[in-house]
Amino acid sequence: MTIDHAHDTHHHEEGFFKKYFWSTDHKMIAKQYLFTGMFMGLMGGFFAYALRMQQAFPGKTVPLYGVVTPTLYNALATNHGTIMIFWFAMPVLIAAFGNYLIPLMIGVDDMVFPRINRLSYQVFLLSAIVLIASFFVPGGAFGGAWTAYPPLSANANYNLTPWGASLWLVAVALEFVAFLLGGINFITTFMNSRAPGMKMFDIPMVLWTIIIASILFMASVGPLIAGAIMLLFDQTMSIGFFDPAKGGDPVLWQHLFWFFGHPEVYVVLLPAMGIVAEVITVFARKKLFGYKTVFYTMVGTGALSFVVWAHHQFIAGIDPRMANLFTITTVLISIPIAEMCFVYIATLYKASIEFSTAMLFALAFLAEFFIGGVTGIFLGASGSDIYFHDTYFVVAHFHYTFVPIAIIGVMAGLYFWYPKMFGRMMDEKLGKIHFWGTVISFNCIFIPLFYTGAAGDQRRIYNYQNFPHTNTEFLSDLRTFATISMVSMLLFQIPFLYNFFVSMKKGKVAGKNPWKSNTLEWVADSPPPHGNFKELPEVYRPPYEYSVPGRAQDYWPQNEKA
Amino acid sequence: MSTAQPVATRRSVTGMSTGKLAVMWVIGSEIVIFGGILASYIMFRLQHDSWSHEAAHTNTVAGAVNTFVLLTSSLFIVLGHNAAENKDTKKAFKYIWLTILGALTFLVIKAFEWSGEISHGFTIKKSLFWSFYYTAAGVHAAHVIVGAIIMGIISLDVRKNKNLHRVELIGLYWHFVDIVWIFLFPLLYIAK
Amino acid sequence: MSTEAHGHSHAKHYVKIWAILLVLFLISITGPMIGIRVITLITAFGIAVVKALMVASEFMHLKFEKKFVTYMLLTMLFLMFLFFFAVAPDVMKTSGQNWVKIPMQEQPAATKGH
Amino acid sequence: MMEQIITQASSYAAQIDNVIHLIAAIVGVWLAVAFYVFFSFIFKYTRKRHPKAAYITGETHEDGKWVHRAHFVVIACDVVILVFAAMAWHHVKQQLPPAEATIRIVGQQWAWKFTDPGLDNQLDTVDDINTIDELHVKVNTVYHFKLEAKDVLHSFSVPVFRLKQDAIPGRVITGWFKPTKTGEYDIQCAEMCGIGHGVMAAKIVVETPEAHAAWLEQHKSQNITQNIKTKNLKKLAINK
Repeated sequence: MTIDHAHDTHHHEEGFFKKYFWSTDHKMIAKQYLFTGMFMGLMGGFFAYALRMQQAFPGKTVPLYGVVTPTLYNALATNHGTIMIFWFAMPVLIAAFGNYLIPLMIGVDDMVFPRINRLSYQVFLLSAIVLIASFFVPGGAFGGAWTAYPPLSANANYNLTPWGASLWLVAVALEFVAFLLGGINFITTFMNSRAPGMKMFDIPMVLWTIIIASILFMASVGPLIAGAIMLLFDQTMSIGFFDPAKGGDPVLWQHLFWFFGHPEVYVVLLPAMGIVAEVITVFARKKLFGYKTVFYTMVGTGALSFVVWAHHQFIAGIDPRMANLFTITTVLISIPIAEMCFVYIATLYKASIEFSTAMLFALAFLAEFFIGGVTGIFLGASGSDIYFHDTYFVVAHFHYTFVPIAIIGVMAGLYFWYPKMFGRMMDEKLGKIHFWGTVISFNCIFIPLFYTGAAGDQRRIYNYQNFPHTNTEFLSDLRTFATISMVSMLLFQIPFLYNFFVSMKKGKVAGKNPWKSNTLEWVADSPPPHGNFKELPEVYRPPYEYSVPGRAQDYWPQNEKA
Repeated sequence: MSTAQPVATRRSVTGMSTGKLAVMWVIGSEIVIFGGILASYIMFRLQHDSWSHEAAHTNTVAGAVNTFVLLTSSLFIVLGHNAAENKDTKKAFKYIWLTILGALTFLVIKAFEWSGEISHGFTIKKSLFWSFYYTAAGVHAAHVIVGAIIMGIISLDVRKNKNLHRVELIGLYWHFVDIVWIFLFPLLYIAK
Repeated sequence: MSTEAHGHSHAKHYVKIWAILLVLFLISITGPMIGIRVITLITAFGIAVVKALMVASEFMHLKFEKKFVTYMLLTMLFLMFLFFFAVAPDVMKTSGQNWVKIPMQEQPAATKGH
Repeated sequence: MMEQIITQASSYAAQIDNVIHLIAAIVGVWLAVAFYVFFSFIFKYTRKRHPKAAYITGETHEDGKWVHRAHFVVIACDVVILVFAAMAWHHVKQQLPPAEATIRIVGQQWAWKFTDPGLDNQLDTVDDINTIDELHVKVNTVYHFKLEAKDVLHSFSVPVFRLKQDAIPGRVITGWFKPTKTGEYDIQCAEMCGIGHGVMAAKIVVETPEAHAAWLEQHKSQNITQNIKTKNLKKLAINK
């Protein structure tokens, strides 16, 4: 499934299998994660397509899919969410960019544990296979929402997908194991193997974000692994951990899940913020505004993300007094996020912006994320969440955060590091088409859904005609418009995929440092050979020394002495 | 594919060996996993006073002996690590295998204990206490098994006088498994 | 590579620690036999905490390791206490503001070919 | 603004809408400011118009002043939002005004079962009236509801009342509402509860006291306890 592409010629030749499937080179493992993540992302996108077609044209046969029955609708919604977060956003944002950039940007030849790194991808691939297998088992794929709330997820009499539910859970647990293995590898390499001279504040922001994300993931996934074990016992041996009849408590699972759930969304947000920081500083030719402020804000966001989780459960039966506590912490976490946005805007002040495709995506990330962050306040404030909870307003909010993170931010990173990964430049014209097509379509999908959500559209309803108040002409027109924009957004990914695969062979050859950037990965060749650097670089200055007064060039690579 | 260790492993910016740093993070992630199970158990345990009657059926003697066995195996592995540090590979090898013996003793005692309880009808489905009892002790036993297997693999290298630093790494993991049991024992057996 | 002194005196130190842990263990066994609940709690759990700290600082050398390791492990532990005290009001109590738990009758067991 | 999107038919609907309006206003201002500054920088400092970028570390007190001042204003706005949100939350979810009538709502896989106290206004008496997927209430009367679920999680949601409360098996959750507008409105399930989640549509009929009394009279004898599962599979079949 890995597509053949430019292979590094000048190092001793390995067999095809050894090089592409059994490699311990961090760059190859990064590409494996990237391609698997993109493949699963397309599958998740296809599920969203079928899901939205059923909403816009209820009951009709969906081209390329067939009739969406209530069971299939739930399975589509559940697995769209699960795949997009666990098998698209995390692998691409943390594993692919992390694996590729950490060794290169700290000036070292590979991760500290290459074989564990390979093992983490293999466990991840196994988890993807187990999840796909869960679609073809008797009873079909699991349909109890990606949050898998028991008793629905725990008792096959209720979810009617006995095999699907357990396989889904095993797949998610395997994915956690893969990211624990990967995370430990990232953190240890980051802490111990930095280039000589690279002090704490000389590290590029994208690495800090990926490491903080890995630590957040590791510290928050534990209780959910315990919860997954308990839920698996409930499913397979009908134990009563979450069954009130046997003394268990369904609310315990909600807490176990969301204690992980909310740090998880910051686990995917922070790397995207880091990628955008790199891209913006390079194409604005300007120092990142307040590196220390951004660093402490990221750490603050990470720490606060552990005390906000119950805002997902305001009306889910927790004690109302707890909601007061969590609404305060939730609205408080908007401060560090707001700080990050201010700092990124301040970086553009007196800049000299070049609108390359990567920069366009980075700027679009900021613009879209403002809306995503701002609509979160409606849901963080307990008063307004009473109405908005589990409506399409919530869906529109978290797509305004997830799509900028997992699609727009990732595209900024791909267009930016593609020359380094494949040695050739991507075509800018196709990039601009892909950019405008994606961003405009994306807004046309979710702005209407904010409205339908406010009008009372509940989540995961497979046919709104059953509810008189949401069966109005205007609302179904909005849903149809959103679906058409979604189809157009999917179609606009074709120029990207064409550009991505064709440029590997036909793109303009990129030198070592096409964007004239400072960080260490641009010191190595494009694509870097095994072992990355001829001699490992040393670091003499922070990463964002652009447009330093009194210098001829407007950039100053970290490894240059003078 | 050069089998030589990457340069990355030879650097130690934090002043700590990479292996030990990694094992510390593994222990960190294990704390939150066991923490999740035990926190849930304690919540239910404090809610139901009736559970102390059910806990009365647990075999405290077996639990106590197992605590002693794990404690002693913890001593053996730290003596093994001490021997490995003094490059005394023969003694290190001996202590590793004494630790593995301790692990096996622990598992044998647990097997007898569980089969006794199950034969008396206290299965995992009997009540929520027993579900937590088998889940918590089961996950811990799984960690004992994994630890013993890794110790066996490391002992092969130790005999060939290679990778002696790994004895300390598996020792750290083993002490953590012992600490978890130190808390599991009173929680499951004693709180009557 | 570790900072403390080499040589055999070290092995004796560990055996001494082991002996102390054994004594503490015996106390934590006999304590609960007395049957008074508060003594049981102190001996069983108090000593368990002391033993855990000793194993961590002595056997795991946390005393000599870099400080950030201990801080990291304590942070993970703190997260578990945070989780416990935030979730206990819902799971542990049988009633709260405007809600009360009610006994449920047995649901039909999950009948499926697993 | 929310009034135009969806009618307000309960006593606290206006309060919740006002919290939404307050947040929308504050957040709208911030969004406008952010976008204005953001786009003005993008258009002013392009490579053509401003070829040489400045070198601003952002570490000095002078640079930080801009960000920190905005920082404190955000904190102030947050506090205002928190106060109003907490007041709405307290009013709707925490305190219960004295009930003039109490109903029982049971959510189960794929239907809502309502128990009206009947003429004696006492629950669990012989004259209670059970209805499925149709709840009749008197206008301008404070109702307490005892919400529970029989099998999985459900969520009793009446959008026009701005009322939403999850039903959890093993718990009885008490809430209240006071209808202020007569009419027929939707009841939806707002928590994934299996394949029939989409068909759990029910109707709440807000009537004048006289109409309600007539309805009570008419339903006195009939006690609808028909098997819910069969009824719903028919509904599902239609929509499959």
